[in-house]
Amino acid sequence: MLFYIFGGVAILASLLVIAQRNPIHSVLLLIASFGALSGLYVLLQAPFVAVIQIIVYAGAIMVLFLFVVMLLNAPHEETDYDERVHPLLQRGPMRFGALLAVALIVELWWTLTKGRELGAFSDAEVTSVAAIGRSLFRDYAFAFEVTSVLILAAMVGAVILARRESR
Amino acid sequence: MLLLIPLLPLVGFLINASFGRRISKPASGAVACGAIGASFLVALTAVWRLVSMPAESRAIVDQVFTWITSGRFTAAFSLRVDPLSSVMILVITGIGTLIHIYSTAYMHEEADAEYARYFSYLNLFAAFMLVLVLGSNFLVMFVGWEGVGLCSYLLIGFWYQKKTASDAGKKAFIVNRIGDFGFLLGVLLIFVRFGSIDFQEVARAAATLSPEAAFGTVSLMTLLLFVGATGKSAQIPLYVWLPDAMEGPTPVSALIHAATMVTAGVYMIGRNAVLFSHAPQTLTIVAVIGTATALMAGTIGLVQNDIKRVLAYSTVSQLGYMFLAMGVGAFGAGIFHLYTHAFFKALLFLGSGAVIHALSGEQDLRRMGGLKNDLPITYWTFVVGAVAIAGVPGLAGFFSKDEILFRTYASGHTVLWVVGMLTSLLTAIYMFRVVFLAFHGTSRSASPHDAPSGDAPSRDAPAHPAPAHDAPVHHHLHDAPPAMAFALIVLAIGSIVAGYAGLPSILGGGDWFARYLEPSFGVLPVEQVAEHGLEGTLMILSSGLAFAGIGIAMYFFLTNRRAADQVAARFSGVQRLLLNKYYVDEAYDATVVQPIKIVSQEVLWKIIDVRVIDGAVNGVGETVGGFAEALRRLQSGSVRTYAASLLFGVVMILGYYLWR
Amino acid sequence: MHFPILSSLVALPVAGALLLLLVRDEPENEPLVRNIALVVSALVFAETLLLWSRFDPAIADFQFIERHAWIPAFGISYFVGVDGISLFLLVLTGFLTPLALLGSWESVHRKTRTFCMFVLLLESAMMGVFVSLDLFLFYVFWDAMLIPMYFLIGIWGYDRRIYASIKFLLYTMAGSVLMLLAILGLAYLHSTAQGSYSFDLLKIYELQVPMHLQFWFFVAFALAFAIKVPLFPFHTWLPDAHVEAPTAGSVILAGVLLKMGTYGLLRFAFPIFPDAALFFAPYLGLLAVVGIIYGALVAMVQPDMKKLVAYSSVSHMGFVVLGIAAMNTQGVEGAVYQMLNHGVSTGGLFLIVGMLSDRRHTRLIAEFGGLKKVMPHLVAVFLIVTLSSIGMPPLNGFVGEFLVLLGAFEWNPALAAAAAIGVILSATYMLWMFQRVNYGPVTNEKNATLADLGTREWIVIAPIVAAIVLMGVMPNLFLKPIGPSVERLISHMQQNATVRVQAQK
Amino acid sequence: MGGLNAIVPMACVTAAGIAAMIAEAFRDPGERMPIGGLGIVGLVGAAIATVLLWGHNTSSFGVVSADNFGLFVTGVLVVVGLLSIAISGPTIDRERLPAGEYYALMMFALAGMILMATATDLLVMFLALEVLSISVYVLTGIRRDSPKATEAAFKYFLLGAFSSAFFLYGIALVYGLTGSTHLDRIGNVFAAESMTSTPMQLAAVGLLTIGFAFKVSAVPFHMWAPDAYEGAPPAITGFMSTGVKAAAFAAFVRVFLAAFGPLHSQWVMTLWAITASTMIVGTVVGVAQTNVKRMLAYSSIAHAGYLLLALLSANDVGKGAVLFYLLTYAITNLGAFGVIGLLETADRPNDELSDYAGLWNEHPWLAALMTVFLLSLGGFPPMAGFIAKWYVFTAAVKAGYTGLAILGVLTSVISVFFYLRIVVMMFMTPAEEPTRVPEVPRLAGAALVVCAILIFYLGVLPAAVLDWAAASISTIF
Amino acid sequence: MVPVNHYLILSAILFSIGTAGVFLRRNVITILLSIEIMLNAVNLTFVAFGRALGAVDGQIIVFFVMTVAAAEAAVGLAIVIGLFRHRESLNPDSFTLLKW
Repeated sequence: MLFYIFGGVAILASLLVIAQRNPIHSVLLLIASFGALSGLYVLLQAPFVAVIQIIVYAGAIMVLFLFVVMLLNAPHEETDYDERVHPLLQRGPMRFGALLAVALIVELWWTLTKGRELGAFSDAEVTSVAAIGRSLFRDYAFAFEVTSVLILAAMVGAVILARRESR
Repeated sequence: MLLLIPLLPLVGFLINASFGRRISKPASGAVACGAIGASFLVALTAVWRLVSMPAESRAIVDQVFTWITSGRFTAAFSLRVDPLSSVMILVITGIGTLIHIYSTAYMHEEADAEYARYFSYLNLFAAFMLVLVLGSNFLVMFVGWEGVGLCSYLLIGFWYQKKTASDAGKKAFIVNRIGDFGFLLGVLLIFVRFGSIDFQEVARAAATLSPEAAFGTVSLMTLLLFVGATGKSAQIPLYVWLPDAMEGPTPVSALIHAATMVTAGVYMIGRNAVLFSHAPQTLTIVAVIGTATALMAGTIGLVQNDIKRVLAYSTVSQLGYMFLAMGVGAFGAGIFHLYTHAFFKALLFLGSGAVIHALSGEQDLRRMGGLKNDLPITYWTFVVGAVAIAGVPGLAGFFSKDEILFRTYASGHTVLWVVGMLTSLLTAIYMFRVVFLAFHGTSRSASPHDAPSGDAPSRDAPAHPAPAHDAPVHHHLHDAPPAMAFALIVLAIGSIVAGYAGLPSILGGGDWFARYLEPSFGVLPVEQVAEHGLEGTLMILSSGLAFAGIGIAMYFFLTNRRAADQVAARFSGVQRLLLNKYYVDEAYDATVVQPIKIVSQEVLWKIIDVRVIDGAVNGVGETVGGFAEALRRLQSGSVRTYAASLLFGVVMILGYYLWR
Repeated sequence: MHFPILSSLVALPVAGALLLLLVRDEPENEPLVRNIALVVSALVFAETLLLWSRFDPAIADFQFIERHAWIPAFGISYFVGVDGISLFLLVLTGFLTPLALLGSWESVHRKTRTFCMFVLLLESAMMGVFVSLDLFLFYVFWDAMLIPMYFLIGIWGYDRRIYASIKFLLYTMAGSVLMLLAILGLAYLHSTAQGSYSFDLLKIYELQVPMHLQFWFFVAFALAFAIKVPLFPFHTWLPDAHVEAPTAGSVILAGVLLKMGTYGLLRFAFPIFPDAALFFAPYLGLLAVVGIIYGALVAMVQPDMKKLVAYSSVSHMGFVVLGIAAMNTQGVEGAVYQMLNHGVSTGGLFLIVGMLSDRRHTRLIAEFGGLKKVMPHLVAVFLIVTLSSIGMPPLNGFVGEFLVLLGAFEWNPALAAAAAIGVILSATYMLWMFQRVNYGPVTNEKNATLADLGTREWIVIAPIVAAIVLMGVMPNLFLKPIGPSVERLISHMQQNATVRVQAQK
Repeated sequence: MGGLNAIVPMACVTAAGIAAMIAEAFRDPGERMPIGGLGIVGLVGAAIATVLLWGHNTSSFGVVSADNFGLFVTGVLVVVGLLSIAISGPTIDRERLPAGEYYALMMFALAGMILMATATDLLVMFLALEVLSISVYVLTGIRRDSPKATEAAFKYFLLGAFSSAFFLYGIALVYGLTGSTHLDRIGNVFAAESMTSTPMQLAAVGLLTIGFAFKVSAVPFHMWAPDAYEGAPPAITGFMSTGVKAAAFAAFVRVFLAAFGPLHSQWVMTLWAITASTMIVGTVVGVAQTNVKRMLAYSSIAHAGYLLLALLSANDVGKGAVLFYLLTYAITNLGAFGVIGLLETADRPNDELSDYAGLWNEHPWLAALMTVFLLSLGGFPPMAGFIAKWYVFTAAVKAGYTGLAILGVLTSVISVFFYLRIVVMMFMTPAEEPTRVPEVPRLAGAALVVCAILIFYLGVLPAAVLDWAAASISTIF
Repeated sequence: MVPVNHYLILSAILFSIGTAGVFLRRNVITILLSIEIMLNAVNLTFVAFGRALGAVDGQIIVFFVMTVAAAEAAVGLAIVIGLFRHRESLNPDSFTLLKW
């Protein structure tokens, strides 16, 4: 039951995210949908993920977004965009794009339902944070190291691109 | 040894061609005459050796080297003298020498370089002509065959700055090429059929066959060969080049377009007598075409006003006789006429040359007249020639032409015989028309411009600076200079006596000429006609015709010219038709030449090549370019379209997977 | 191990080109550059003559063979050799290149060093094409040859040179890439049959190619070669390329490059796919004959001398293809011989046209007239070359044409007869052009003061004339070495063709 | 776990990157410091490590395996790195770019590439992909004052993130199906049930295809490429058009030929279509370009098509062809972009076709080198490009993809047309105003000459390298 | 107990919503948010699968994905700032210097 509530919230919030013209609203709605997701994680007996979902995602990343939106005192998306830019950018083709999205939903749905049946959950014991930690630093140690390089690169890049003109 | 005969003129050619512009006229003239003269002497010795052989094995072969070898095909460059070719080489070198000598005087106004060039060409021609007649297989003959064509091209166009001259040369060459096309195919067919191109072997192979009742391979190959002959020997339908060839210097006309080259076709048929005699259908065609040509040319000759053109048409007509002879199987007679004709026609041409020379380039009969007293030598020799060709008994022409007509009648081609007789009448008329118009009466050249229109204007060679028109031209009239006179006299004598070589048995002779040639014609014997009575009557008849013709000519063109004009006026249509040579040139131009040019220009090149083929090629490129532009537009620059295309790809791929 | 003469033929020009790199490209160095290039090419020619003298005419098989492993994984080896068919094409290449260089002595003054380098590289590539007996190697040379030619046309050509050069390159390349695929297919077939890849021609000869593949492969090969020849209707690149190319370019293009097409037919397309070849031969012959007549007719109405000669090439090369299609001794020998003739006489024609355009900077026939009065020597030479080109015995052109016609007649009289019409037409257009250019009065006063042949030009043209006469009078000198190889080729065809070759030896 | 040997090459490069950062930190403004040298040192280290590891087939953490295949690609990437550093100099000096970060990011990107080429685990592969992508996004936009560069970075980033999401989704499905992200186990599972391919399997394959296809800029996932290539500094364009391709193709081959081998019959049709459209679009649209960098971008799309053809053939020849092609393409394309970079001036990029007019007179050597590169790209003998193409087509013919092979050769003819447009400009078109070409730095010039020499070497004597490539594929399949 | 498929389908829907957002919105920031939605959808899949398989890997992978998302967000926003500097706009359609 809870699943449908959370799921409904997530879908609704996400839809609203992309229905908004005002980025700030979008960000806040996204945070809402993340909340719903973390709820789902809890249902899936993944409390650890649920927590970092809230902390890292909602707490850190979304705040970063908000920060940037504020920084650029995010203008409302201009509605008077030039329709004469290119035929492909007018409403018609874009509706076609939307159709594509719908098609994607249908296809994925089909895929996942026609897939071999993994209906019932294996009733393995609740995975503890400790287990996660162990596995993370044993089996996934190398991947973990790689993420460090990833973060480093991202840092450097962000700094270069975003810092004020030195000249 | 035989090689020397063509080689000497070739050396002369090389000398004059390479050093000509540095040595003086007498020098180059001497070189040329020396070369051809020497070759004449060699030829004489060769023939002497030949006649000293037993009759049935009379042949000297000189294998020079193997020219082309390819698989089972081999063509040796080998020369062969037998009775037939011996006659030819004597005619070529002998008359050739005379004409060389004549030319030294005739071409005297030319600049040194041009003079040398002229003689180099003349020598080269002699060389090729000798190769033609000496060649012992088709390919060597073809070398000469093409070579003489080239030389005639060069010599006709000798005064190259005259458009008419170079045009005429080109026309001659191309028309000849059309003939060669047939000749070549004939040779190919012969090789494929008999596996050899050597005259002797082909003859031997053909002899085993029985004459074709229906039109078969042999008939086809002989017919193809004959096409070549019509080109070279100016027969219908390819005769058109010869009259134009008169653009060349007169001695050239005498040598190439009267005495030697144009008879190559006749010689070729004689050379392949065996082959032809196995193709009766072809022979009939030959005979008919020969007769038709003879008649047609004779009629045209009647009205032409250019003295050389009259002679040219007369040549065509006489060649027609020769082919008639060949066609009725009287090969000996044909060659005999070829041989006598060489004398008197060369004589006539040289005579006309002397006249033109004297009148400093004037060739229009209507502007001549009364030259009898000013140019005695020319006059008398010319008359001799005319009498000879007209067939007055006792002179060369009489015997040969008579032989032909008699054989025609004997072989049962009565129609052809009648036409032949008619033609010989015409011959007498037009020849003596020339004689009377040119040499008798009063000089008409003082008033040049009242000439009746309709004929081509007078041709004055640029070599003669004084245009013919400015009257009066008779002030500096001088008879033929010694060199020319010598040639004229010798030829005149020849025209008188040459005929007795073939004196028919009825007149106490023994057809020596024909008997001498027999071995060359291989199997079939010169059939003896039993009753001399018939032959006699025909003789009397034809000689009567000759005199009649002379008489008619005398009436119309000597005693009262009015009559001639009245007749001309009465039949003005006919006259115009004849003056314009039956409009054959025009017809060819309209039906062949222009269509080809226009189609090539407008259709083949401008449309098919440029538009269709090349258009297709470039079209491919343009198509690609068009696609490029179109696809390029998809790259709108907006990241959203890019995302859309990406998603499109996703949906497609997933869709494909689910659909299958 | 004898001296690797064939490799040196390929390598020497490249070495010369590299040597030229050392010379600074400055105007004052021009003579030096030219002389170096000339000496190198002359050496190459001398080497080809040496090759000819050492060549054993009795042997039908390949001689002077060199074989080194190159890409062993795919059975690709550096495998070169020469037989009677390729021998004289090598000599021809060596013969024409120095003349081409000399011929453009006056006309090329921009970037002379690069020009000479490209000519030398081109020569090396052409040599390579004619000596290589490994399909891969052959293709490498075949394609590499395009680049220098492209630059020669594109940089030193006339007004529309860029269009012409790109057209030349793309057109020929489009044809040859399909051949590349066919070659790969052959190698793959070999790997399936023998278990290992091989591009070795001799091994490929032995390969039994399945019928349906034979047809496709043959089409691919034949297309590449037909474009190169060029065979009607793939000829339209030729007039453009010829008209726009500089003299040297035209000479080499007409003299050697076109031969690669017919050589390829003879060396590769026919013997590798005998059945397909015999099936397609009539169509090839038909196209050839159409080309003969069509080319002649179109040539007749060209206002531009170079274009006229270009179309005449279409016509003449038609004879070569016809002879090859006949596939009998006379036909093939005639074809090979006609290749040489066409190389010499058309090369000569282009050299002469080049001399004229050097003087007048135009090639329009209408611009000329009455040259005989002004420059008798040049016109005399012009006449000889013209006669050779229209097949006047006893000059070289006749021998080739006659043999081709003979072979063709044995094979298919109708085609031969049609082809013989070309003999008439060639006389027509060549003599017409000759008359318009050289006869008549000097109408254009620009022509009145033209200089006659200079010493250099004599040196350029005299060998051509000599060759014309020699090849016309003593064809056996050349036919003797050619013969055995041709016989071998034909017998090979007969053995490997399930359909019998209709023409006997 | 096999120790750490397998990651040594990557570690060297990473270390070099970090060192570069630190050096930049200690560099006082205005001082010119040979930071590129650090990168070179690192790369040389990686090269040595590669050579030492050759043939040992070691693996670390069970997710990185230094088999010969990976090592060959590593070698290619090292070459890419060296050449990129060599040709980067001019741009950095002219644009006054932060050398430290520039090289650091380049090194990180290389590390990511090497990792991607040697990873045997989808997750690690994904991380590596992100590392190299993020570094390259930044490098693309590193000329912050240029609107074009920023726009290029933006597009590249956005679409990159978009596609990597699909990639990730694919990984998720695979994980769901097999319970693992390790290629071997995935392979085993699929092999076990290859008879019954569920839609989910196919969807997973499709989504991963999309991820790779985007990275190698295959149609219809190519649209970012022309814009990104045009906006980025030439050196970077060269770097990413070769390095990213190499890494992505290495991973592509690993995943599809090893793990998804059992499903070959399933994915072959989609790849067939992608290959065909890639070759066509790349060449045809290239014809219409007037900007040289854009033109080369489309050419690189076309080359991706040829590489896909080799991959599609999926036989030993094809795999070898991929490796050899990657090598030659890297050398050739970097050379070309090196020339483009040298022609840039401070005030204008000089990358329009018309800017090349008369280059031959200004700078014959550059023109000659550029011609060599272009002709090699066009596939003319005796240059490397020809051998590479020949190798690919051999594979295609052997695998029976005759249609694609014909398409390939014909498109390569079309591509020759636009390569020649540049040649025409350089050699046959006089310059309207003489383009003053900046002086050629010694290092960059040397690098270009080396490229040319390598091209001719690989074109004339390819046997050794071909065998090497052939040998290295045998280790993983 | 809700079957796994439901979770999977839910994530699929979220994923598709994200994709739609990427090219439907005309604000760069929102587009970045859409990508975040996509990543989260995938996360849900991972967790669901992990749960289904009774293994922790799923959750660990989510952890990595979050890192990646953070990194992408950082760089992406930096680029956005750069864009905004050049042209006072966040409309992706206004950045079409590079096209064709």
